[in-house]
Amino acid sequence: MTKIFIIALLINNVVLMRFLALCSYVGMTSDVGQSVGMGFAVTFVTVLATAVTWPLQTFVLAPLGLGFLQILVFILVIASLVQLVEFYLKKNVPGLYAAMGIYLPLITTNCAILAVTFENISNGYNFIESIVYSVGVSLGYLLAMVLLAGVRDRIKNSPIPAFLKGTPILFAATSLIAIAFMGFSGLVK
Amino acid sequence: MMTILITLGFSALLAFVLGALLGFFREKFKVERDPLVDAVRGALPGANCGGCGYPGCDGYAEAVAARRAGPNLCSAGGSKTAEAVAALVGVAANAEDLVSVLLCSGTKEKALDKGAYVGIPTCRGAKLSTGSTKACAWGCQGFGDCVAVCKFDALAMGDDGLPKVDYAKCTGCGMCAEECPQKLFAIVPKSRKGSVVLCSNRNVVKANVMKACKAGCIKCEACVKICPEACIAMVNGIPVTDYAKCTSCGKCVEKCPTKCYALLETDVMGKKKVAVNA
Amino acid sequence: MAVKSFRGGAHPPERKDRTSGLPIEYLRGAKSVVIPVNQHFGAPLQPLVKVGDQVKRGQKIADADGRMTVPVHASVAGVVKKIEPRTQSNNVDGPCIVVEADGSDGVDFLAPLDGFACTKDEALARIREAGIVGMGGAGFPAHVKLAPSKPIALVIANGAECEPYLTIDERVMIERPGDLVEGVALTMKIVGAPKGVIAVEENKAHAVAGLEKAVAEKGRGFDIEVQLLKTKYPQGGEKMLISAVTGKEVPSGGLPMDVGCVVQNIGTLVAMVEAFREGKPLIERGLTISGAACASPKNVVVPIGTLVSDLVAEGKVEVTEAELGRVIFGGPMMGTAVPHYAIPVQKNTSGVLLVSKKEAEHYVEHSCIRCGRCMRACSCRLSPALLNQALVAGDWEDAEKIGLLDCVECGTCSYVCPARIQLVQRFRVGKQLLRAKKQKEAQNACK
Amino acid sequence: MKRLWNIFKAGIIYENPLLMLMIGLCSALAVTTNVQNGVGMGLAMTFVMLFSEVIISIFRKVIPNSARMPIFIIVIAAFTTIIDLVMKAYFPELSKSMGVFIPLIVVNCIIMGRVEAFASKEKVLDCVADSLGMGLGYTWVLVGIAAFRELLGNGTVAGLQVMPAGFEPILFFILPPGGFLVFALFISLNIWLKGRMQKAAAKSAAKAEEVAA
Amino acid sequence: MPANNLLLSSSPHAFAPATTRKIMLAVIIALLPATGYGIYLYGLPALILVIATVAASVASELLFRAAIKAPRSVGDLSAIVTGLLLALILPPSTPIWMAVLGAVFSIVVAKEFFGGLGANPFNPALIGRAFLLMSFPAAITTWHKPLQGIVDAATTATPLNLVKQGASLADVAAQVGAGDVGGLYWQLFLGNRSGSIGESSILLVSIGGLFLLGLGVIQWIVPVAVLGTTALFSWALGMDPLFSLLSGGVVFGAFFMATDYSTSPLTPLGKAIYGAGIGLLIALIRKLGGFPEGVTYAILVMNMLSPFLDKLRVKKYGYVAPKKPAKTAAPAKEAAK
Amino acid sequence: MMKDIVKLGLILAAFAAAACVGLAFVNQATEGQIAINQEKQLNESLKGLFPEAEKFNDITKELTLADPAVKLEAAYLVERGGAPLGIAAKASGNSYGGVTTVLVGLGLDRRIAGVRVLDTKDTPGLGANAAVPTYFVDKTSKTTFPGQFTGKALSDPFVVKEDIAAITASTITSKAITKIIKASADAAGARLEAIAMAPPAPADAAGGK
Repeated sequence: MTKIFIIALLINNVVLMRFLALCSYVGMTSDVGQSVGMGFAVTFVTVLATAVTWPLQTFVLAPLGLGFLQILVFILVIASLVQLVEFYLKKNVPGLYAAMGIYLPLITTNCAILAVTFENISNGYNFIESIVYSVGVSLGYLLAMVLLAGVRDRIKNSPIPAFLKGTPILFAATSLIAIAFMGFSGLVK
Repeated sequence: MMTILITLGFSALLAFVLGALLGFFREKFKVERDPLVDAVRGALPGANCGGCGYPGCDGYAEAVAARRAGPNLCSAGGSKTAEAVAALVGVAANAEDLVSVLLCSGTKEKALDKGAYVGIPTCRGAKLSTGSTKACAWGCQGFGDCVAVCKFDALAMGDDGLPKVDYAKCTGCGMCAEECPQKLFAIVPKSRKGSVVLCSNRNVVKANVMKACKAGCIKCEACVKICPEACIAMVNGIPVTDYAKCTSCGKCVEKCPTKCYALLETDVMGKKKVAVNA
Repeated sequence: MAVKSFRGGAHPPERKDRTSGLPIEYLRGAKSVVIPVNQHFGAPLQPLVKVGDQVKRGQKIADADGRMTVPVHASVAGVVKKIEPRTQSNNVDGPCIVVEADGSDGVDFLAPLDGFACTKDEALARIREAGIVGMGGAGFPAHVKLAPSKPIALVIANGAECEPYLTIDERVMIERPGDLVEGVALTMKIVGAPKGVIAVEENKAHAVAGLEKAVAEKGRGFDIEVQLLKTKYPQGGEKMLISAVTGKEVPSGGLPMDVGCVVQNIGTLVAMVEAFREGKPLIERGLTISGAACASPKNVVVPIGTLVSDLVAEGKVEVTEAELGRVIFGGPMMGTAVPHYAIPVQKNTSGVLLVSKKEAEHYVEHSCIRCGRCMRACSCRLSPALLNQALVAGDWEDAEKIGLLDCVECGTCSYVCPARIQLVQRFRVGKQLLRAKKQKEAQNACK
Repeated sequence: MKRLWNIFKAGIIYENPLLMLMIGLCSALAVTTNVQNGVGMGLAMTFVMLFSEVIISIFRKVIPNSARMPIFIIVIAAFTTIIDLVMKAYFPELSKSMGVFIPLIVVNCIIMGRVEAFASKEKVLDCVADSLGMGLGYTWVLVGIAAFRELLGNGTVAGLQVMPAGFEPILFFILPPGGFLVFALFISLNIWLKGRMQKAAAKSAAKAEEVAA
Repeated sequence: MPANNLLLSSSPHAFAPATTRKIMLAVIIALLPATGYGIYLYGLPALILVIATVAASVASELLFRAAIKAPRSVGDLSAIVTGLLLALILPPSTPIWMAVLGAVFSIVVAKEFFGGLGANPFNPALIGRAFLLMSFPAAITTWHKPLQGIVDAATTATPLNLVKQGASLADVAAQVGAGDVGGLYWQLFLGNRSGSIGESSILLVSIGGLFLLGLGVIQWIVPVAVLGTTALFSWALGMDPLFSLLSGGVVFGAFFMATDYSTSPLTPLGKAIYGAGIGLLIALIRKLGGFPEGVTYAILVMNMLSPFLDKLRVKKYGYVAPKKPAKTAAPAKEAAK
Repeated sequence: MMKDIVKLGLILAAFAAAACVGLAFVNQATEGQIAINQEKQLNESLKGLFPEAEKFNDITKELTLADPAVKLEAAYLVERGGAPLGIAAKASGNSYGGVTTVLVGLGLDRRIAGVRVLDTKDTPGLGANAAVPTYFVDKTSKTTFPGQFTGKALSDPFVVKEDIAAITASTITSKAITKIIKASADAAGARLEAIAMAPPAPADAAGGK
């Protein structure tokens, strides 16, 4: 269990090693607070999505032989889930909504979440393992977001060469963060 | 065949649930908000990719409607979306177009430096630690704080050490006027005609002005005397034109011994290209 | 005696040896003076004389109503020749009254007053009428400082004189310890402080014996102590001095009185004593004239408004013109570089440095290498490197959080910076802009 | 015809989804360790985009505004599933090496963006041009990045040995950090080119103005 | 009489003698003993490697800055420092072209891309080494016995490699011909062992480090924190703490890499946490990770955290805890009235 | 209001139903091919181990692995003409960069008939060389890393850097894969024991080579 978690969090980091969720990674890291909010929102929805999609696959789609509807059903479920959560938070937990809810619309198209729900199935994880995996992946996402936000904060006034300003330097920075993350490889055997 | 039947049943169920949810949401989501937000939101692709730096299309639409964000940040939608959004939020045209005019002619050659300034290359920094890097305490410092603050790319430092206004781009927003530590910019209607003195030196001692700058107003009041309409008066040591009376005859411009007089419509706004290259 | 100090700071080369042994020269024979109308921190004054008027030495020539104003007096007897804008030692052109000495010897001092016998209000009124301001730097009206709204436990005489080159305070401590001690006692009397401290940096330890003797002889029984401090810049900063002497820190945005202290400059104390004893307004002051381009460095007392260029023309100060690279009014760490030396000595001019081209060497700003020297040296324990970064980025919120408004502009960070970044200048601009911004916001909030 | 050509061209260069719009990045980096994957991914994307746009465009008048998002998702998901199944059936190797990234086409911002911004408003033929342009624009960048990474990281292009035998592959380039860096360089190259083009345009415009004056 | 040739500057008008260039020069001097010893151990190939790496660093900085039309900056000597550091943490047998490639990567990607000296968020030399390790894993993990020349016959494993493969300290001692474990410690301290060019002599590296400490170029917090926590966590994870310090590049990293101005936190508390994090990661990677040595990655990982550690600022002079909103709200209301 | 919701629901339902049914058809069309692919893939790799095999019986449930760190994916009893040839086991375990899957064949002689590294997430150029057919641990005999196991007896020590040559600079990968091979071969051996199949005459033993 710890292994699944550490591998998902550090060794096979969803952003840095697996290139998932890059859109929001670039878009939402201009500020550390923002990246933390986004990260926790993703964590929340990923776990929720896993908790819904895993039983759906195991108890509905697979027995009915509807495995081919996986993509369609999962994306619809996640999209509806996000809407539902957004609505619920807005109405009942306005404090949390203010902190997290504004990031929810972005999450529908966050490929990390969809990828996690697919991988839970294809890796053959049981329910608990799936939850652990989804927490690991999404905290890995949060970690990568926060680290890039830190680097961005650090370089925001640097005399970066004109041709690298903007997105290129973010990816160059990500490259170096990924190099540092290579150090975690093999940490869990 | 069985699979297809199951599929049909399943999809019908799915669609029903979705439809119900959707209707439910629509009903519950009736939150009062700026119709402009909805309009902008409608023009956006709805990909919710976050590429704009705002949390989702809704967040961006709100920012645009509140004028906190420009219309061109949606990368998913591309130029078409940008145009549509820009059209929606298009800032209402000013009743009168304004432009910014620099009231200083103290070019590098004409205005003497007071000393060799070393320090941060901004007008404000220079003024704070030296009073003025120029011998003239009112003159343009020439570090281009105004250029840096202009959002419309309408200002550029000329080779002569003075900023040049591109009147095709200037919107008269007044940012430069606010930023300039010497308060050298006047915001005037673009349609204004008449004479203006391109100097802000208020030193009453003629000799001091002459020592400091060859293009300074030396308070000779020749303009006041020559004006056939009697529309020029000295205010706080600087001649001021009454545009209600000024006929733009140009006599004051001709008479001015230090050539710091100019006509707004020709000398200032009319020669933008020449000025930049000069 | 325990040697005290504050946290942070730096040790710029002192260069005091050129003048520290030279007695004060009294150069009172100015032929003409240019007296700036506004020499204090506060509301502007109106001239009380007009061109052509005859004035006496000590005659009030400019004043205004209002708490934060201090009158200005003629420092020579003669005729008002001009009232016009002239460059002042802060590099700004301001109205100045030019008085030409006519050889007459008219004196118009106030009546002597016993500061220890009169009421507090009388004393404060006298201090204001005598035109006394803080003579160390900003020129803060002394009568305002001596009327604090909080109880004062300690009066500190600022004998740190931490700026390189300057030795005038040291000379005053050696030559006039009695007047100085009397000034401390007088201040204690006015603010009702039970204790006084004369704080002296170690490099002036030779003045201590004289001071202690004076305390015994002229202290009138007041509890006055002489305290040695480690030689370190900016020990003479009010806040640093308080924390060095008392260990307490002036709260952010607060004043010395918030920790029960009043800090007075040596020159101010002596001027106060003269204002009571002789009724003599603040019409002359002591200063150090030094720098490598000055062939005759000296400690002098001159009438306020004396042009340094006049001193040079009269041969009282020798300048090696070919060598001259920079003229500084004040010390090298916090003074102002001026474009020439035809500038009058003001109430707050503690020195004029005629710096040689070699000393005036300046450097190009390089990029920050994040060595952290500025943070270790900062006397306010701010993070100049991060503050600079925030200012360059225009991140006002962060700048305020780091403590932009707490910066005392002592210049230590710029001094130690190996990349020669103009930290202090940027902070000065930043403070100005941030204050303006806050004012604007406050206005908007009121609306 | 010219109009269609312009729409097509826009996607390839001026509004290239990866380089200019910088969306749909995830798959672009993940699958570009070799050229085959790049081609496969690019074509799969083009397929899904083409059919989704066409279908949406056909039905654009009957899709109610408030239900458009779920419908778009359904359509895109359907075509993604189709390409996923087809690839599993006929290109098992390719399908395996791209793994989860084929199903993830469904959340690719490019498709969603184009469907919403273009297909829901424009005619079918325009949509064909647009989707092909966007798809090819996506594909060529993918192949370009893949070729670069494969060449330096493995010494081959599309599986063929290109570098001399003595060449020691620089593994960095096929590892994740290399992917990020190569992509950064591609975007910067593009920004640089764009800057130069703008400068040239401005210069010629200025010249024209001068002549006119 | 305005003479307009005088300098008008903002105060202060004086500067301390230390300049960027002098600081970099001090680092170079501090590295010389270790460099010299490395060349003594591995001969001409090591010398050539050092020269090639330094030359490549300087040349790439010059060329890159010329290409982007930025002001020239090699005068600050920082490129030499980067090149030298990179050479010293590479195995002596590294092919020259690889080392040059690594140097170019260090300078161009890790440093100049981010705006040059002081702006780089990651230690350039370490990025260069990680890049090479990643790209050419076999070449960068081939070690040679000291004093036997760079020949195939002299390849060996470093003491850390041996331990990672399960050898006991006594085995290692036998392998390097040090007799007992005590002899091993002494031999490691003096530096007669296989490893990167500049890291092996703890004695000479420490002399360099103490030289920098004495000059005030570096502060003691980071080296002490790194060395202390490495020993502590090594011990906690069941490794020999003294051996952990003496083997590999811990001391070199603690003095020369972890103290890099640009990539380490500025504040004392930040520095302490940063150093402790490095020590913890070194021990973890050595014990559990995929590499026998973890200094490079430990420092790189902590580099990422230094923007956050910078927030742990010292309380400023006269700091007053922010007042509660209720208190400030009341006067505001009064003012509004 | 209600009517609106119903209308929306109907349109959605129409799209969903159309899409799903369409998918069902595509699925039916491809299902067979995908199954064939998977079987073909398995057959190919199994045949690589046992070239003369004709039939593979799934006996996954009958094998138990002693090492909990290694997970058995599948196991087959390989037969030819009704007579068993050996057992093929597909097992996975953690390696350097993640899960590595290996297919191991064990002949009746209790010797390894062959090894295939099916999937690895280890570092390309290093650990991943285990699955590269052109990477040789012994360059002279052109033996690949999995190739060197062929012919090894169960009784051999299976210790990396002793009787097993490691992949350069990838000792961890080498050890991890060796562990998976050893564990699955042991389980297969035990199963052969259990179904009481005596090793045939030594003359046939070379068949796996």
